Amino acid sequence: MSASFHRAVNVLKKMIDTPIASYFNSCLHCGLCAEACLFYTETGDPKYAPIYKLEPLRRLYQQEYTLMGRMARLFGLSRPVTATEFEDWKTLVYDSCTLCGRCSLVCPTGNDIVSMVKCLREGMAIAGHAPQGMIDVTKRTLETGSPMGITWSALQRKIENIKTETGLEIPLNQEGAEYMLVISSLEIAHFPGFLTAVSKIMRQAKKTWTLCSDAFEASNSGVHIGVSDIAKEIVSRIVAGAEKLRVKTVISSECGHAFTALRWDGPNLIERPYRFRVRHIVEVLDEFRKQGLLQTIGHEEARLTFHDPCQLARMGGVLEPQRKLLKMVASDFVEMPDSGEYNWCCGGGGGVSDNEDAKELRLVAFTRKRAQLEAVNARRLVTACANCRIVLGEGMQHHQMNVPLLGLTELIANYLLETTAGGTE
Amino acid sequence: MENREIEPLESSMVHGVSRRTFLQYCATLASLMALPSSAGVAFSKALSSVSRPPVIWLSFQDCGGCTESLIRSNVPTLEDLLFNSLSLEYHQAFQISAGIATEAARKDVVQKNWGKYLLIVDGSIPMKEEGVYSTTAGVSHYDLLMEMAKGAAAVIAMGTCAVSGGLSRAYPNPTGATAISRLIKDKPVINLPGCPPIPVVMTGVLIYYLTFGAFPELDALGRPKAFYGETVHDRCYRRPFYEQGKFAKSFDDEGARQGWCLFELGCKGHITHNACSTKKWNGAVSFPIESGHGCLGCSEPGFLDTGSFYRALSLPEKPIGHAVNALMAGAMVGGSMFMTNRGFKMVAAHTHLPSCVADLEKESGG
Amino acid sequence: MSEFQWLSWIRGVGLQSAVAIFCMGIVWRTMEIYTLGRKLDIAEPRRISGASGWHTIYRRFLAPLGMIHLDPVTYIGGYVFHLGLLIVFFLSEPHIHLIRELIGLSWPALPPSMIDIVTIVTLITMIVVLVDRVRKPLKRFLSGFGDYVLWVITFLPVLSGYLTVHHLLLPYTILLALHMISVEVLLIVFPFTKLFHAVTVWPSRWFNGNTNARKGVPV
Amino acid sequence: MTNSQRIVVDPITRIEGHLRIEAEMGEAGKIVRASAAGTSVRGVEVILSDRDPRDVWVHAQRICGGGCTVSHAVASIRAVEDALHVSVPHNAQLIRNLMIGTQFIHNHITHFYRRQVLDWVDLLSALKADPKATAQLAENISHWPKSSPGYFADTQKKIKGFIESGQLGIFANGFWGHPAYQLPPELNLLVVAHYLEAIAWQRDVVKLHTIFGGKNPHPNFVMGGVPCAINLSGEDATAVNMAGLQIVQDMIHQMQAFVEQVYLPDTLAIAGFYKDWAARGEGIGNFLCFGDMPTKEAGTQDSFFFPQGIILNRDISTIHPIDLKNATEIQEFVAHSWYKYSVGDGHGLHPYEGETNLHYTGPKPPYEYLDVNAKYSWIKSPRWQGKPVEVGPLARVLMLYAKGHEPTKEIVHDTLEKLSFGLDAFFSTLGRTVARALESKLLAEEMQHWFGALMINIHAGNLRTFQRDQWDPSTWPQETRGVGFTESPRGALAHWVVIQEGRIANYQTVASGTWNAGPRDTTGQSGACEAALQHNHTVADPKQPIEILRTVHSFDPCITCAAH
Repeated sequence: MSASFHRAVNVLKKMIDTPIASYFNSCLHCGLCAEACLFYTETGDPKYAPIYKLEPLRRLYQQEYTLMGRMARLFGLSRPVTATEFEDWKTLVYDSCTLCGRCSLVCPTGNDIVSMVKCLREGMAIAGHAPQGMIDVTKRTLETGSPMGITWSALQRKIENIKTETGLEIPLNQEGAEYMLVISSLEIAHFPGFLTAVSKIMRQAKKTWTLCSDAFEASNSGVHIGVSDIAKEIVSRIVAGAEKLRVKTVISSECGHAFTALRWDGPNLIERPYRFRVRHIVEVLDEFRKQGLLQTIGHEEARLTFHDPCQLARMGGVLEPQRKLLKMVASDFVEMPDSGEYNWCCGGGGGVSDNEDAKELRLVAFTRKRAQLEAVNARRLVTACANCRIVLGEGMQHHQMNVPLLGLTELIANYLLETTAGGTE
Repeated sequence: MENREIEPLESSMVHGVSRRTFLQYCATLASLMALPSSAGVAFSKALSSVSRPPVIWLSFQDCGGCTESLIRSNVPTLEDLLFNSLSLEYHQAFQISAGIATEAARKDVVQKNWGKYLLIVDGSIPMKEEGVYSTTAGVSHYDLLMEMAKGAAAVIAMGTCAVSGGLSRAYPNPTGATAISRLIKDKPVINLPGCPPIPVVMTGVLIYYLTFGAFPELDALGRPKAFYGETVHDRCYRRPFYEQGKFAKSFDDEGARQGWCLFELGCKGHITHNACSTKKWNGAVSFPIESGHGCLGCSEPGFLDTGSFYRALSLPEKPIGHAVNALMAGAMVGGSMFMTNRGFKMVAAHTHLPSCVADLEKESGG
Repeated sequence: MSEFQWLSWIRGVGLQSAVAIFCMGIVWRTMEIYTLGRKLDIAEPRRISGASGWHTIYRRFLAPLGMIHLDPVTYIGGYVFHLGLLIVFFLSEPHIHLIRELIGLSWPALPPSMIDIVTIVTLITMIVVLVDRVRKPLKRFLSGFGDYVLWVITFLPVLSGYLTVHHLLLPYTILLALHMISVEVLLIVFPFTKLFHAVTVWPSRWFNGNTNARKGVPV
Repeated sequence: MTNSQRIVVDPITRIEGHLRIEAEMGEAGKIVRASAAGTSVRGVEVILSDRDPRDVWVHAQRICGGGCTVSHAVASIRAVEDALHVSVPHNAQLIRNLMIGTQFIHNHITHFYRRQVLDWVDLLSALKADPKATAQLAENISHWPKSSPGYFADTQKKIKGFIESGQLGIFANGFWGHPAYQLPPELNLLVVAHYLEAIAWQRDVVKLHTIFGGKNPHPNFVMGGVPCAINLSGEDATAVNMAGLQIVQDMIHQMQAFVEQVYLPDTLAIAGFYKDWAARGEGIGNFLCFGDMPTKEAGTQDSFFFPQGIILNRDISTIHPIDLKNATEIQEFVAHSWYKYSVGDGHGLHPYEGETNLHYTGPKPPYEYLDVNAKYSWIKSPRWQGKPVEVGPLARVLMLYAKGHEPTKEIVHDTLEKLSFGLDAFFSTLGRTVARALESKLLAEEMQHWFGALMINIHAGNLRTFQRDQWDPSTWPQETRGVGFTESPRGALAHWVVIQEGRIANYQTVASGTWNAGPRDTTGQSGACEAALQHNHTVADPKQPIEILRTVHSFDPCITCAAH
């Protein structure tokens, strides 16, 4: 047994807990989790059944933490879990799982499968079976501060551009600001309009806000790849930044996983509560809306639908705000079938979009999204996650669909009362 | 054994039974045992022979009930058997002499009839402590049985005690009481269980043996199929009530008075192989179920150790015991799993080295 | 061993042992599972009404939106046979009689004809569920030897119970013995197989529901 | 004393169970010390432990399947009923009485003819009898219809044929021609004929047990009453219907007829020729009855047919009361019995605290003699206030007589007059035998009354035969104890039970045989049977100890009961 495999088993042993034990003992092999998983529904391949992805973990649990399992192993009645098995499971645990959590929602015995996949990834990664793309992303995050290698100075240049283009001031390292925004480098690279939109909205809402040079990146590939130690290191930067600037609220940008990592995983990773709140930008917008700080004018006339990012909605509990916000600015908002907490994943969450090996499968899985979109025949597709946006774009391109994609924040910003003169985009 | 035949009429007149009645009796016996009518003729010839085949009856750890049951026989009567059909050469409960004279008579009979006599045994044999728990004339009953079995042509284990140990063998079997068939292996042994056996079963088998020199067809437990082939329930006159789900719930409720099925009062008729419901008892006047008490299962091995006589067969033999102990044992196992699992987890936590990005690219090997 | 002794063993030592193993197993397995410990979530919870572990325990009885169409056999079959097992076990006269003997509690029974119908429906449903498991590649893939064995172990008590009540095929006592032994086998394997889900399903749902409820997701 | 002066009679035949007598002989063939040893044991009291109290009557009943098959079941059930305070319905009391009564008469007649009479009657002498004279004799002593010369000639012919066949079987080595046989050939023939008739008679009268209990031997009982439901209208629903009750009535008549016209006349006729046995075989002189046959629902002693009490030293003017639950009254000793007491073998234990630890210390079989100075029997030695007592028909008749029971007084005086004896003659082997016949007659008459009372109840619509109130163990106290007593044909019988948490915690039986055939106790006092043998017995021929048999059989000892 190699040191890394040994360490992997060790970490899994550390992590296996009562809920996991309870879940494994509840499983009936009914296959309903598969019916909820787009990798199974779109391929029909039973190996993509979510619970099957956990086989190594289940066996490890049985062999380590049940008397029957220990005895079986003692008498040679069960094979120990091996490194080869981890290797074999790599495609199941990383390529065909977006941590979307839909399986956890439908399991009739209540098994939280996605939590177990996250657990298993912990071991797989340490054993050296994480996909190279995700390793690279993680490495870049640790080395440069951002998964895409975008440095603070690169961001500063973007900010300069925005200032030049729109005249909007983006505060940097403002101690005592009410809000601190962390953004996904995807947005910096692909959707700079997001930052502009936030600036406009903040201006209209008259809120103090800031970016932090030490902690501008929202996404946390440590959570994706499944290494808590790394995830902790990444989240700690934001915590340090926010606490240094003494902000009240950290706004997670339109990136679902980043929100999950910061909002739900972060305190558990650093093992203490934050001294600030964490809110997704959509939540913040909704708070502004409720306080009447969000004045819009006009409506998007084209039929418009919303893709609920898994981590925002199902895994994040943000279900209503986006709808209320949309209704402010869209006259023909339609819900896709299976919307809200039952929405289907774009197919690229959980680091899958970083994983080149998974691309083909991801595009197959997109069939599900296409069907959803076609069902409502929407002319616009809005979402609130940069990663979803990119994956959806890729998918639509691959599937030769032509539905314009928009971020929710940008859509709102487009209809802000004071920005009408400024034109759209 | 060679029987000198005489005219049946003459013989039957001796004991005051008409020839017609006598032949009718033989035919009835044949039909009782589900034998062809030719067997009835064979019976009548054998029963009329002048030389009566020798039978020796030994009682060990018994209660006397089997002997009493034999005495209750109506067809044939004990008098008929003794005077006309067989020669009861030895039976302590009848023997006129006592002591030395009896012992001498026993030895004499064995010697005279070596290899020919039929040995009937009632009661079990205590095997603990070299058999000190049961002796006659200073001889342990085990030794006595083996001595007497040596010269026997065949052995009948009479009654549940001899067949399977009966009362003496009931838990905890203080004397090591043992069934006859476990001790005698080199002779044909037929088992006639029942506490006591039905008289006609005793006499029927006796007469069959005396006529044909062999035992009738036996089941896996060495019991004649003719009498033990069906369960008491199979032919019970109350069975229709069972089928209708009409059960007496108490011994003198309306159901009991209407003769409803006694299943819920613990009747063991379903699993008891015996002829009570067809042959009935004491001149076919009644049988236990007809008189309101469930079948005790007295012809089945271990019937005294099978839980309550009043608990329906579909219920557990007795209330669940040991549940608390089992829960405690489970708690102990669970507790030790808790300790070891916690230990493993703590070791895993303590030996965990923080992972860094360099760890991710390590190739795992074999 | 005679039929009498066989049945006696089954109603006596066999049953006592099976119940003992069952009791021991339940405690042992429950402790084994629920003493592993879990980390408490320290992220600031989002509290919304209608979301909690308890809600989830209840809510998972219902098929989620759209799912029932994807796998009607599992859902409807599951409902029917679970309900059937419960009705047959708890509402048939012989079982109530048994329970009264054991713990002194009793309640009214359903008429035998109703129990018969439920039993037959249960049996048919279980067969349908089995056929589905064998025919559907997904389920076949997920099923191990144990799944089929456990199907048999669950099916036999119902079947033998029905045959026993109606005196079909075999002598009553053999059927009674088979019925009891099938229940004993069920009791013995119960704590050590997926049948244990009858215990773990409640905490599992609670954990899942609690995790989601903290995030404000009513699942 | 050397062993050559010791007569060993083993087996004692024509009894239930395995009894051995070792008689140490003095001058002129006189028995100076007799030791009675039960040589077979099953450990029933151990077996009965830790069982359901409602079940144990089944096990207890199987202590004896001979003349006590009803008695142990009844004692066991009454013990449990006493412990659980169950009150038995009147009908059940009456049915039990009828069954007990039948058991008495059945046993007494079976005992007399099958087990006892050939000690007094010489089979070979019967061949010399003149059938006509026999018929004459028969008509002189009774109205029994079977008394024609032809009948006796047939019987004689049958016996003759049997003896001439050379296959004597159970009659082989009988002590025929022994000088102790003193009856004229005609009386011998008469009794032999009745010997055969008794076999046929007994097989019929047990039908009473079959109607109520389903079978005999070992009819069924139930705690709280009797299991037989009564239904006069429902044809064949249950055995206790019109037809069944008619059979019961017939059986009572048959019993009365046989007792009055055969058994009692035969007994008295025989007794007339053996008057010397009225001065031999006197027992201890202490007579104990537990009493039985409650005729009221409550089952209290005042309604007993057989009274309870104890007579000491043949003083029938005083009946001492008995308390079966008093720890100092009835105790069992094991000084000469193969048991071990945790408190030491010298002590006596009241049955509630009784112990049954089998502990054999005798010689290793095969053996010739027992060491009668050490332990020598599987029977314990029960004592009342340290005194040995005799139980059985004689004790009961004396008790009835002492209580002034009119019919008893009448029949006793009649008998004494006929035999020209004084009351003292009862304290003997002969007295014991005659008392048995007298008791049968008294009981046969009484049974008609019980049956009448039962029929009155039934016709009044009272069909209650069972009482379920204490059936459920959850109604029982944590710990309770009780004693159930009955009079068995062979004498007083009681079972003591201790019930803890619904199971039998201790079970002790003191049977009639235990009182009568038990060994000596700690202080060397003999049991009744031993004492009787030590009284005025000479054995003419050590190889044919017919004298010993006469006295032993006069007790009708039941050793399966005694040693259990």
